[in-house]
Amino acid sequence: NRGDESGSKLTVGVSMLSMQNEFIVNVSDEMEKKAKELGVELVVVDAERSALKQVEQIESFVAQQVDAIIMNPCEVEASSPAVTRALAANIPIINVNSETKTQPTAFVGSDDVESARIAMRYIAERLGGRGNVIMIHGYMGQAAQLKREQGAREILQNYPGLKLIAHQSGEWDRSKSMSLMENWIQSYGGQINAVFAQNDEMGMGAVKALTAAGLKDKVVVVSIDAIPDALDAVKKGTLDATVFQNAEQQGARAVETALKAAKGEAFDKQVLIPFELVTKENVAQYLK
Amino acid sequence: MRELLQVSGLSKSFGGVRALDRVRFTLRAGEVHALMGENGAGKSTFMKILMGLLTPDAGEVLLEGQPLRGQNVHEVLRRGIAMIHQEILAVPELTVAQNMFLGREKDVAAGRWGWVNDRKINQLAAQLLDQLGLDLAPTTPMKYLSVAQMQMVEIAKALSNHAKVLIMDEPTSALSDREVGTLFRIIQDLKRQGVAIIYISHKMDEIFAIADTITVLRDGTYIGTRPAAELDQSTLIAMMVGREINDLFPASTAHRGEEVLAVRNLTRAGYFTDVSFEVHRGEVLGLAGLMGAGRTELARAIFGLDRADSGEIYLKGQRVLISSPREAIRRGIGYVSEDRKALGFVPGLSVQQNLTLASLRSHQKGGLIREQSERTAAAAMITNLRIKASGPDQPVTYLSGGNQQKVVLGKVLLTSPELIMLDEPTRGVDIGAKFEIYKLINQLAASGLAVILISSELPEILGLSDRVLVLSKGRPTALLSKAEATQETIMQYAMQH
Amino acid sequence: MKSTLTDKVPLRRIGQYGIFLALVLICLVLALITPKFLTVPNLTIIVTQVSINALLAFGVTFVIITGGIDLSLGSMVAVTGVVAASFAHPDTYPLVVPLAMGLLAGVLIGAFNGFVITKSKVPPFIVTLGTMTIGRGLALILSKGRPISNLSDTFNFIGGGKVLGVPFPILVLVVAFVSCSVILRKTVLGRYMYAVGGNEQAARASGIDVSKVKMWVYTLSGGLAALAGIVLTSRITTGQPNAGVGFELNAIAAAIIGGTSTSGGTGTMAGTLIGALLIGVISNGLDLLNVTSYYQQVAMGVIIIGAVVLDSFNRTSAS
Amino acid sequence: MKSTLTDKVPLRRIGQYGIFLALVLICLVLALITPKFLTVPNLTIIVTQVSINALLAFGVTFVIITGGIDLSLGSMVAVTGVVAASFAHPDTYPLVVPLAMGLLAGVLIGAFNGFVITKSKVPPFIVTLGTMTIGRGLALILSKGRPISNLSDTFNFIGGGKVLGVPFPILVLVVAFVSCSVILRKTVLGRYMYAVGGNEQAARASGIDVSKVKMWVYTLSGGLAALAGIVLTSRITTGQPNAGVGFELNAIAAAIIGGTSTSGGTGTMAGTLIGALLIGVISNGLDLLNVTSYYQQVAMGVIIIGAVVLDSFNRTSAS
Ligand SMILES: Nc1ncnc2c1ncn2[C@@H]1O[C@H](COP(=O)(O)OP(=O)(O)OP(=O)(O)O)[C@@H](O)[C@H]1O
Ligand SMILES: Nc1ncnc2c1ncn2[C@@H]1O[C@H](COP(=O)(O)OP(=O)(O)OP(=O)(O)O)[C@@H](O)[C@H]1O
Ligand SMILES: [Mg+2]
Ligand SMILES: [Mg+2]
Repeated sequence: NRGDESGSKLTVGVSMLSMQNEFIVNVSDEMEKKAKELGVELVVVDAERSALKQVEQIESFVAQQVDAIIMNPCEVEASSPAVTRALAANIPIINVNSETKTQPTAFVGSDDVESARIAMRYIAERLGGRGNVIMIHGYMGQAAQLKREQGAREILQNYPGLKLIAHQSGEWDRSKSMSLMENWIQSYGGQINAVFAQNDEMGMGAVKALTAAGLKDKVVVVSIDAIPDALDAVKKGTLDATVFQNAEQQGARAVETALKAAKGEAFDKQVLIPFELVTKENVAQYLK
Repeated sequence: MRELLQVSGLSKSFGGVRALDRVRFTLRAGEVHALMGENGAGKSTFMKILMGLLTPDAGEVLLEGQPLRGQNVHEVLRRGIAMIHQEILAVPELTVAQNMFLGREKDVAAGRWGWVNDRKINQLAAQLLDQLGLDLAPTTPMKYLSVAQMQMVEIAKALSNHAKVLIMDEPTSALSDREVGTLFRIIQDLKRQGVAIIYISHKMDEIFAIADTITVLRDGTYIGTRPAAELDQSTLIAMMVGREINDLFPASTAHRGEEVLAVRNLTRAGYFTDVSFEVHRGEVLGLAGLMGAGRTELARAIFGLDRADSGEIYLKGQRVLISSPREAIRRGIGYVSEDRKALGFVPGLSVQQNLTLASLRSHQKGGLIREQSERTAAAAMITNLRIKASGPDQPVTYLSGGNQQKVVLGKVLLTSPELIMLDEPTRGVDIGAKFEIYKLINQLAASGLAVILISSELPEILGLSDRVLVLSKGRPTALLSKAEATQETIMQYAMQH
Repeated sequence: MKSTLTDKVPLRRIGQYGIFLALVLICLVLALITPKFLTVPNLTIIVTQVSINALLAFGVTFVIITGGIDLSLGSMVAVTGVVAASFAHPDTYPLVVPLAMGLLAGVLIGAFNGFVITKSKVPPFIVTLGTMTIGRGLALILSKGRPISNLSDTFNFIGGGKVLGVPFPILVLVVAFVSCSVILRKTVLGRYMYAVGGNEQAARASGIDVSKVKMWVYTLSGGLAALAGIVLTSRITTGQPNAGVGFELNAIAAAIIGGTSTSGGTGTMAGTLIGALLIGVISNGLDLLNVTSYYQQVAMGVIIIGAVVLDSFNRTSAS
Repeated sequence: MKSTLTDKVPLRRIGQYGIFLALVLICLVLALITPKFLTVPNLTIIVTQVSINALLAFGVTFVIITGGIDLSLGSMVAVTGVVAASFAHPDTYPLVVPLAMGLLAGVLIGAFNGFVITKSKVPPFIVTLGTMTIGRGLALILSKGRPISNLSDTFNFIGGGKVLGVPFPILVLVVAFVSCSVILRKTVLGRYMYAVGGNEQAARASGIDVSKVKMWVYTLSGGLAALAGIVLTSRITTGQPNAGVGFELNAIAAAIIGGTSTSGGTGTMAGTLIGALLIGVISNGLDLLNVTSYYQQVAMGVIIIGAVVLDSFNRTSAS
């Protein structure tokens, strides 16, 4: 409302989970695009996966009296104080992509738990409900890792025939997960029927290791994010499936919502953008 | 006299090295007991065991009848034994006063709430420094002191302990005669108070000046104990070395040739001023002066380690600007530092690698070291200088002081210098090795090198130099010919303002 | 000749605070470029944000002065945070329990570091790198890999509350700074730290129990890391098992920027505080100027190197 | 007395390889527990996985021998990987171009490190910590924060191909090991590295151009980091701007475990290789045994500390 009265550009502070993550960078780019279109000034900062840093960044935004804040939370609990601080200063704060425990002004995104459910359900179907599954975690203890694990385990529980024979952290990293998979191939070899990697980077690493060992044909690999590399792999058939999150929608809707909130206009308190399973059949529509 | 300390059957090995083998020793109150032996005889090891710094393999140590074994340094200090260590053990970042009372703050200067009372420490330090005639602020950081000043502080530190037994392991190695005089006066005082002193030195004249009793070690074994009055220099040397050394300063056969180095009005503010001299082939130029006279700084400036503020340096008539040791070496200047630990050798490298370090470029092809060539050069130097080492691959750290000194000298000689500057070349070196280094200096001069000899031991200067340049507080006060140079004249000019 | 020695001391003092001048310079530049910088709320935020890194940096300053290093700081932050959080749920224990347990955890890990380092000859780098990994594992085990939330308001006051308008973390910082300075400059222990780092042999020959001093510094480092862990946990109102990753490097950087030498024997708490503030101010300034994330990293590195280069030239010319 | 000194050298040698015994011991235990460990494919995989860390560790061994440190390794891996990947798309440039450009990037960053360290008095820790941040920023800027994929098959052969059944990274490792050993043990430069690290002042007084030696080691470290970056990029067939985070600590750990002292002047390439293998074997073994993630970290830390403690006691008793 302040910005509107003075006639100058509105400023929106944005704190992103990690600008080293391709999907997050995409969301951020879409936000910039939308902001330009709407004539809003964005101040984008990178929390580098640290909730503390994120809280501090929001504190700085509050001190600078921005008109609205968009936060892509690092953690459910630990990023909550940021929401509290913003609300206490009467600055609207919009969570994008994932949630915090404290209710923000509005939420734009999708439920990470759901993405893992989609992925694991696909595995269950491919294996006909029977087989040995391996899970590669993200960085242990982070919100995305916890939620994706939760979703995967929910589905596993519904399929008693699916056995989780091993799971380790690949730290969201392609080379780590590749080494991990190489070692697992040594210990489990032909027993592995499917791999669920909590993001595409790690999924690609697993695919590399399996291909090198000549096992890719026998193992189903599914991951999440639908980064271009993964889409390519799905097209080629090396990666069996990935789960698409709509970066464009998330980014654009977040900026729109922030703007409306700042101007005091009506807005949706919750904008849910669904995940979509990407397989060889429908990959063409996601490839740009 | 009362027996303070009784030692029997003391043995200590380092890995395979038997540093001490069933050594016995008795110390009486009020005596100065000299402990003599060649480099590596085991003297320092013995003393470190007394202090609780090393654990012996076997043997018994009684202090006033009570066993001393298995105690830590702190306890030993409390029971009244203090030591001036051979290598200077200073904490560079702490002040003089803080160094002097290190480890005893609670005893001498407990402040409120267990804090250290630095004002008290500074007062106490100032008193002691004054007593030693040392013109030093107690608050000066130790790192700004010269080696000599540090050694005096170490002495003050040991004295401040008010110990019953005072161990002095080569306390005068970095001191010039004036400080040595002060130290000797203090030793006499302590004797009168009944303090027993164990005195280790390689300087014969000191031993005969102050020692009451002399014990000799050789290769870690006990050779004998005699009253000093019953011994003369050659008997003592024979006990130590196992052979006789007669004429310590062999006659020189060198001829003075063309001029190699000329220095004109060289000045480095605060260190030396307006120094001019020249050195010729085949000549040994002695540089004499008191501690802090600026001799080391002068040599460092010539060698390119420090920069002079003004003045000129000529090499064989040509004006040169030397900005780094690299350049100095290329131009045929060699420098053997007084501080062999800091500037002389690289402890981790072997004897051979240290020897060839400065001349390695002449043993390489395309960057690869020609091992045969390197080995030959090193072997020749080991033979020529009679370096006592188990082999060229022995780490230089395990060598005795004298042999380390020879390695540093060998390193410089392998760069084929035309001028060599030797700064305190016999510091901490035993009598046998000293003799060999003296012979070597003469040989170097005879082979046509120009030699600058910096030494705080006047006999050395007098015995080896063809001419003597005397510095006082950084200013040249006299250039004496061999005939003019006597102990008295040199001292007179050295103290002149 | 002696007079030149005494003259040198004040010059040295200025040299020592060259990094302070660098800090002032950077602040001036920022104040000129952006009006948002030199405001009370912004400065308050900077100091609050700096507090955690400063607490860690104080601890590691002790360690580095003795010639050691502590890479386990970040993991200790996580472990102690998780431990404290486990006891900090509302209506369970009084506030003192989570605090005591968190501190205990830090002190124990620190003491373990000290114990291994003094009893074996293993370099501190390896020991604390090991504890870094172990600590991270412990934090995850204790929390079962999940953030521990729902903490009491009294506990959350530590990180989020204010006393007379001053954020509580700043008060913690001030108290810690004063205490650490006193330990270092006024006590026998502090003196011994310099001695051990400056010349370990000399310290031993002076009858100093070198192992005891080392035990102390690693334990102190653990205790301060626990304090940092508690402040952090309270600030984000969650015990986060993956908190503090990489904190050790920032803390060590603050100490070294502030003039503590990795070879031991030198360093002051004031210097370390300035080092931590420098990092905090640069980071805040780059955010205020809206420098893009990637370029921020480049700028951060360049400015830090630049500041220390400035300091080092200052020092060289002063001595 | 002299003869006994010669006796000591072989003893010292064994002491030096105490860590080798630790490695053998761990391998034996693993072979006994799980039959999957001692198989040709598994051992091949271990060595392949170790190659990247070993390349970095070789470089940092040079640096540490001269008494320095290099924290920018991980970031250099990222930058060089991104640079190489940018030139490695199919049907664009011949293979030599991405390789040359990657190496050039590493060498330039390394030389920058060396330049700042020798020209100013800034501690290597700060300079390379700065370059670590700068490098990460550069990698993100160059790649716009996105992985660079679609690389040519010839390029991907480096990380994924085999020659006579031997994975190519192992060949790179062997060549690098031999070259680095030769540099360290057979060349004038190698000798000078030991001299500079062992006693910098003495090195200078011996006419060694200390700055030049330091320039060399940081540049070598950059070059080897580039090699590691290229192998990694090719192995995962993508230039990742966020690759290599934390790699520097593992590389430094390998060097120190292998007997390189952080105070400079000692170290061998064989020791470093053993150190890297030790870390690799433990990590592989824990995966094979399917130790739960959290406990893996604890076990990793404990075993590494344990191995080095064993080694240090071995050394002490030998000397
Ligand atoms: N820490 C050590 N490790 C291995 N050998 C040692 C150690 N300390 C001393 N030695 C060896 O023990 C022997 C005795 O050494 P010590 O220092 O006691 O001799 P010293 O009589 O004091 O000689 P100097 O007159 O040169 O000071 C020497 O051979 C020396 O190399
Ligand atoms: N780093 C330094 N900082 C301040 N003063 C110094 C420093 N190094 C040396 N000095 C002082 O410079 C003066 C000259 O020292 P120098 O070592 O050249 O004397 P010297 O004649 O060689 O005496 P010595 O016999 O002690 O070697 C001394 O007073 C010394 O205290
Ligand atoms: Mg001795
Ligand atoms: Mg001198």
